[in-house]
Amino acid sequence: MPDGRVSSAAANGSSAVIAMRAVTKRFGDLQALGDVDFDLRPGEIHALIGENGAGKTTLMNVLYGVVSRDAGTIEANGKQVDIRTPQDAIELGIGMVHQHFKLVSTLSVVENIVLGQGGHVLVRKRRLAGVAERISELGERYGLRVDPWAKVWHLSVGEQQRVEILRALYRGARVLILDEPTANLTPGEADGLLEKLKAMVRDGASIVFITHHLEEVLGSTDRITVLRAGQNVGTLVPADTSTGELARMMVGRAVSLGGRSRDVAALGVEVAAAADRPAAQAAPTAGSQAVLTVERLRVFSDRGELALDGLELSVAAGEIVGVAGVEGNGQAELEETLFGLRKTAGGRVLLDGVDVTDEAPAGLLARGVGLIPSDRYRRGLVGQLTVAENLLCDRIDKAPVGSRLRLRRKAILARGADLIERYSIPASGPAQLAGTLSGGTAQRVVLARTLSRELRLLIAAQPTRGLDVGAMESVWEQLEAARRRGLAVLLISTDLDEVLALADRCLVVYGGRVIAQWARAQLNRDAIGLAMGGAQPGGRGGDGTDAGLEAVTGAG
Amino acid sequence: MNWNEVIGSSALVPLFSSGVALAVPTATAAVGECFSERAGNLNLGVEGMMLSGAFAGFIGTYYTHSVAVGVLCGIGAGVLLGILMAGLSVWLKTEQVINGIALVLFAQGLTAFVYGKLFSTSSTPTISTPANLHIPLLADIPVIGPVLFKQNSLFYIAVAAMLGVIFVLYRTRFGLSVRATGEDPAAADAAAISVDRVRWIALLVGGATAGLGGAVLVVGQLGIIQTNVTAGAGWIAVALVIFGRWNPVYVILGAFLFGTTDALQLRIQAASGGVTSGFPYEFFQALPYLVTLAVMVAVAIGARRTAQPAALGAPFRKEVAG
Amino acid sequence: MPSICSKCLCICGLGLALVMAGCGSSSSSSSSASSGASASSTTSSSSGPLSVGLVLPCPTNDLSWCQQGYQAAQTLQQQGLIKFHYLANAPQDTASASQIMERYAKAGDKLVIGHSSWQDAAFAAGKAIPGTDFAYGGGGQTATNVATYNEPIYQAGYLAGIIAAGISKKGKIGGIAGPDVPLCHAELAAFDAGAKSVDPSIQTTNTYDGDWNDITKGKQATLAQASQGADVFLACGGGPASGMVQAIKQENLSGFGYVADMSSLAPKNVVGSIIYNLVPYFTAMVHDVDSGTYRPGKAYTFGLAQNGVYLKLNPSYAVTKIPASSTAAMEKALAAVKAGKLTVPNIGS
Amino acid sequence: MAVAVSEVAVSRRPVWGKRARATINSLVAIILALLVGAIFISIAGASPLPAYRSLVSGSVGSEFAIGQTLIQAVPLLVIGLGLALAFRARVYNIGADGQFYLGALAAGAVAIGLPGTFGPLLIVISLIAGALAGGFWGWIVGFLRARWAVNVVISSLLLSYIATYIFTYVIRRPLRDSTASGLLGKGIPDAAQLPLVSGFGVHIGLFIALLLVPIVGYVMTRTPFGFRVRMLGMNPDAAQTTGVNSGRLIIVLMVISGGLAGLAGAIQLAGVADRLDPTLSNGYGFTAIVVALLGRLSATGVLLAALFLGALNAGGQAMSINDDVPYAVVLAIQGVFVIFLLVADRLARGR
Repeated sequence: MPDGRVSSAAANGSSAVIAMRAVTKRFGDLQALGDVDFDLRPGEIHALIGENGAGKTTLMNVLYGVVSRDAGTIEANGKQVDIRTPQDAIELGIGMVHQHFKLVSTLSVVENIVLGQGGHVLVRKRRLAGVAERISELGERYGLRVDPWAKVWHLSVGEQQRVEILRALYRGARVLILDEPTANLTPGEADGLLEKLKAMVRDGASIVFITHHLEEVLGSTDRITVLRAGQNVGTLVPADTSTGELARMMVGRAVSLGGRSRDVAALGVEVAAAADRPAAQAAPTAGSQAVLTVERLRVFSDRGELALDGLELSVAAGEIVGVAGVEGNGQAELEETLFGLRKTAGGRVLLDGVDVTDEAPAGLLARGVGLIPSDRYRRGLVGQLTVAENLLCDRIDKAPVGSRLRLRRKAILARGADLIERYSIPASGPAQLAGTLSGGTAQRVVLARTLSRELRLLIAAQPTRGLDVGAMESVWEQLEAARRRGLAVLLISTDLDEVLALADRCLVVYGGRVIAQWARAQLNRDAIGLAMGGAQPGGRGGDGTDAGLEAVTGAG
Repeated sequence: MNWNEVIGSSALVPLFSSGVALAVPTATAAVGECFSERAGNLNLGVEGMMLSGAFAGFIGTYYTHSVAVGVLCGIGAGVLLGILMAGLSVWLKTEQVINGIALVLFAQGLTAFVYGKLFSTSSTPTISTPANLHIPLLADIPVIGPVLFKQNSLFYIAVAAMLGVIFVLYRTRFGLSVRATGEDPAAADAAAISVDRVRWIALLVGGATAGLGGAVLVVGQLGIIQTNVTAGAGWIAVALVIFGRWNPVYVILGAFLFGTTDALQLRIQAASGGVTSGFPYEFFQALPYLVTLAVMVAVAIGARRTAQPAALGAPFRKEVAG
Repeated sequence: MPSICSKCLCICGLGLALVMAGCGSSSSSSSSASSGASASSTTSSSSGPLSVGLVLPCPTNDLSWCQQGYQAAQTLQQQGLIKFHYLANAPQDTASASQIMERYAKAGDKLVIGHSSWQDAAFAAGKAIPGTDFAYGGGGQTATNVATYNEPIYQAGYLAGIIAAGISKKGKIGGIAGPDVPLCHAELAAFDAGAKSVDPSIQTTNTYDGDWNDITKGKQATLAQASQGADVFLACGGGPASGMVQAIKQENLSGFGYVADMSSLAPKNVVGSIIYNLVPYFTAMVHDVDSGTYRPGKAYTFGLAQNGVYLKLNPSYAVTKIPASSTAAMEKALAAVKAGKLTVPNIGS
Repeated sequence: MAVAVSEVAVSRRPVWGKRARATINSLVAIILALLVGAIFISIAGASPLPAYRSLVSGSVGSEFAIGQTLIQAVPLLVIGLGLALAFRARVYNIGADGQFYLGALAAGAVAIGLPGTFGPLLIVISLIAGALAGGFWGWIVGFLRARWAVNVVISSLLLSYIATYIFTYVIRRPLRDSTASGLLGKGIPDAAQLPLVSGFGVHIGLFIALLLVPIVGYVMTRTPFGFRVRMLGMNPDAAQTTGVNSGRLIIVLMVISGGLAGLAGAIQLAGVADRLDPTLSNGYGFTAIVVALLGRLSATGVLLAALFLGALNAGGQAMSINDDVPYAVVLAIQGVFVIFLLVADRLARGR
């Protein structure tokens, strides 16, 4: 009988709710997990941290029955259990919120919640209404308000996350696994979420919290387990550790990446200090000619709603303009529109003063516009093609790799190898299939392809999403190098730390408009965080968490 | 020409009855195809399934003199081919487009063979089509009454089947799973739905309705059989699913539009003096296709986002990497 | 879709070839080694019954075109005139049709009849195998070893028209045909002329549904005309005819069967059928081949006079009483035609 | 099937190479195909072995047989190549039959309309006309797709029907053969007919078709164009982002596949039918889809698949004529073979 309020009976005694012993998993010749032990105590928030590829998600997927383990045992409430499918896990009261939500976008919230559940063969309106009521109740209890009847594709990312959590609770989860839950939230929202989790824990739930943001880990969890390269390198209590130590455990080496504060920022440390870093001298002299100018841009989203509503910005040569904001405030549409992948409904886009509104990508590429797409697998790479082909596909008909009527296969391999060399891409070789690359390597390929062109303007959208520290490091360096080369760089990122670390100017988009901007000198994390929630400086307020999202879905 | 003969008040009832008659077999198959496509199966074998259903239905009725048995045979034949299709598309995951076309080849040959084998030249087989039932009261509604409520039992069976499929698709858990599976198999899988199982069943449903459609045509309307008796209705059914943007209700409307245009062109032609009018009758014959295409384009111009199930035609494989 | 890899396909293709070659190796040539009717036919000589190959575009039991051809051939076989074998449901395209006719010739048939308007196929086969005589239906050009046979079915249509005029209550009759080809055009025109010959006020409407085989369209076309007042019908083409008969059965109207006797389909409603009788055609051809007078190929045409076509009334017809006057008029016209006093107008288009 | 599967199990032993396993699975599937076919033949009252013997000897057993196979294969090959190219970009043109007929119509109209003085040039002109007509019909589909995202499958199918009606109208009215009583169009002048290759009795259209194989193969695998086509099929978003104009590419692909279908129609007209014949196509447009996909969308694959299906047609006739296997059964067996070949191919690559 699904019940959101978690009966504390489950959490009696100090024995672990979940005890994973010597769990091992291999994918091909890659050891994803090696003899990993993991305990989850009743009523605790347990952070699971590590670099990308450290095995955090895999470990939890094993627990949730998505991935089968090669060896090891799992105990739930002291009893040996065999979890083969998510259904098994659900029946044991385990719920998981994946980083990439598993919601069917064309169905409504309630439909998604009853999807795949047992019960009456008919889906009666009355019954759905009951479910909806239950959802609203749970929503109220934990401050996860969402319209149960809305179609999922109408919801913002934040709302979809709530649906996922509510679904788990609705199915009676006593153990809740959250994979990178704060990745796409404003700092305010993130704090809000943590509060909500605490409320659930008070009701007796136990929560696993996967993240790589150390700040929130220290702030609000009971225990921390660090994974590195598929090994458990230790479980600690926040009180007796520090971001520095955790970072070291994660990365496996002292985190002294050139001693520049932004590297620590990557690991979630307060970055206000970054404001006074000596990057300012690279900033453009005032009034320098704008390379990109966007005027009153209006664009519709796939849902037919106004995603960009009179957005204005400009980027000058040799500066990085950061566009911060919560996912779903028009960043995706901005990225696509600026690169000719989406038609405008109004406004103009000027490149060096030339009107390039609605020009096709081919034309923009020729004009020296480069894009590092936010979805590197969907837009950036063709998995079934080789690394070399991916590196050269935008110039495949030009010498030396080809002519209009001919591909020079040897030349492609040679040139590909050359680029791999030059951009130090850790691929096995030019003939490796792009589909087999890790996230970081894939992004390096995209960067190499883009930056090896003659560029005027570089649009980088979420360039480090899901990358580990090492990869993040090299991406950032390349962006700064681009700036030094005098390129105009537009950085669209939902990762505030990234914007803070790189941007000469920072804009905040909200509801398809730029609602605030700061020069580097005035950068202030809290102010930006508020603005991301929709609170204009001195303008209309918002409680930072919800007002924003409602406003977004209200847009257009 | 005398338009009154074509769309005059007195001509409307026969016109629409004719339109409905032409539409029902196709619509039945199309609704089933819509169902299986919503689950992510692209089944181009509908023509073959209808043809087999038509033959099985006829044979069943011919030897047992029971329409009911005939209909069951028709459905059964469709289901058998559905199993074959599912075996290829879902289990072996072979290219769905080619599965369908191979299935049509196979069914055409098989039915032609059976026809030649079973019926000697001495006696040409015919079956008597069931008489029209007049639904009291409803049948007396002007125009609609005679068109919809003075049809024979198979018409009502077909309608019931269509409504049933629509009901299952939108009002049952399984229907929910079907819609989820066609749209986002990974999410469905995560929700503990067996994607392949759903697709299997959906293909069987599609086969059953296609078979029923064939049976309705031959047992309910013609009472006589012939090689390739469906004459391409199955292909139209596939087209109608896309035309109806995967919404079974629109699919049915599309079928009716197509059928009525066809009925209309036959009348215009006769009323306009046929070939003696010098106007190429091929134009009239092409009319249903032209109209369908025109409406399609119009809809496409209006539409912002595609209605096609995202995973249509793509076999589902559980991804190994966590 | 994975790109360039067809090894597996090669393997399959070759594998198949090999396996079958395995079976093949046991015999040197296939056309000589064969079973069933063809075996005897291949060994037959001009002395015994003539060995004939018959290619049919439709099933032998379509109650129409192909059934008539098949049954005529059987009649001749029973008479001991020929030994024949056939291929039904043959593909219609010239390439395949000519190949099939050629293969029959190679298999030893002296006369190969392509029972469809396969002029080019017959010519191609005739060119390839000059030793064999070929024939095709529908009329057209002929060559040294290629003849054609053309049925003046319109003549029977004229007689049907006379009856139709007598039994039509609404004074409106209809023609349902597939494509508008001379064969059908002439038939429906004669139907109209025959009716007008006894009742000039008769109206005729024609529908060409464009498809030889689509029963559904034939039926709907008939219902359409019925709703527009026509009550006696004549069809041209197997599909249209079957559909028309089903329609008149449903609406209890009258109509004439086409090519074959269709009264069994609707005993009460079929007035009669305009029969296309191939026996005289095949007999004549066989005789010419045997007596060596086949060449140069002729265009065989046998009308009412030679019983190549005729109108067969259906005794159990019961929609209405056929007026004696109509029957008389029909008999009179028939006699006139046979005596050569009357020529039925042949309006091909 | 069961057998095939157990085969998989057996061949899981490490000693077996992937190749070996593949071969075994394929062979098993093919043997099954032959068995099922044999069952059909027996039901039809004929004996399988001689029937299969005829199937082989009737398709590859003699010069004549090979010629017949090739004649059947030519249109499938020409259409199949175009479809393979389009399918690579997931542009599913299933209206090739209509494009085929329009191609034949245009070629015929030109051949009949132009004065014979053109001589052999007439052949070239009419073939080009055919390709253009088919290409235009394909262009409509591509344009609707590129401009308003109208589904290619349905629009190509509907337009295919419309094309055949246009064809029938023209051969019934302006270009009908007044001597024939059936529905036949005018014949084309001898000057416009493709000369025959001595011996096999195959028209030189065969060489046009064979010439297309390396060309299309080269275009698909060795040119930037082919590369972009592949990209579009594999990942349309990435293709667009790296500068591929998908709309234009789709139109081009529809023009090419339509054009080749039209060319096939022109070749069939000038090489085999010699007149505008309503039964010009033996469902080639649809069978060619099978050819393209069986051929795994590679030029050589399409060649093999076309020959295979051509052989099935030619051999099937022999089987029917020499062994009294009803032609309907031959058709059914062809379906069975195609299905099992699919299975074999799939098993060869591992499920």
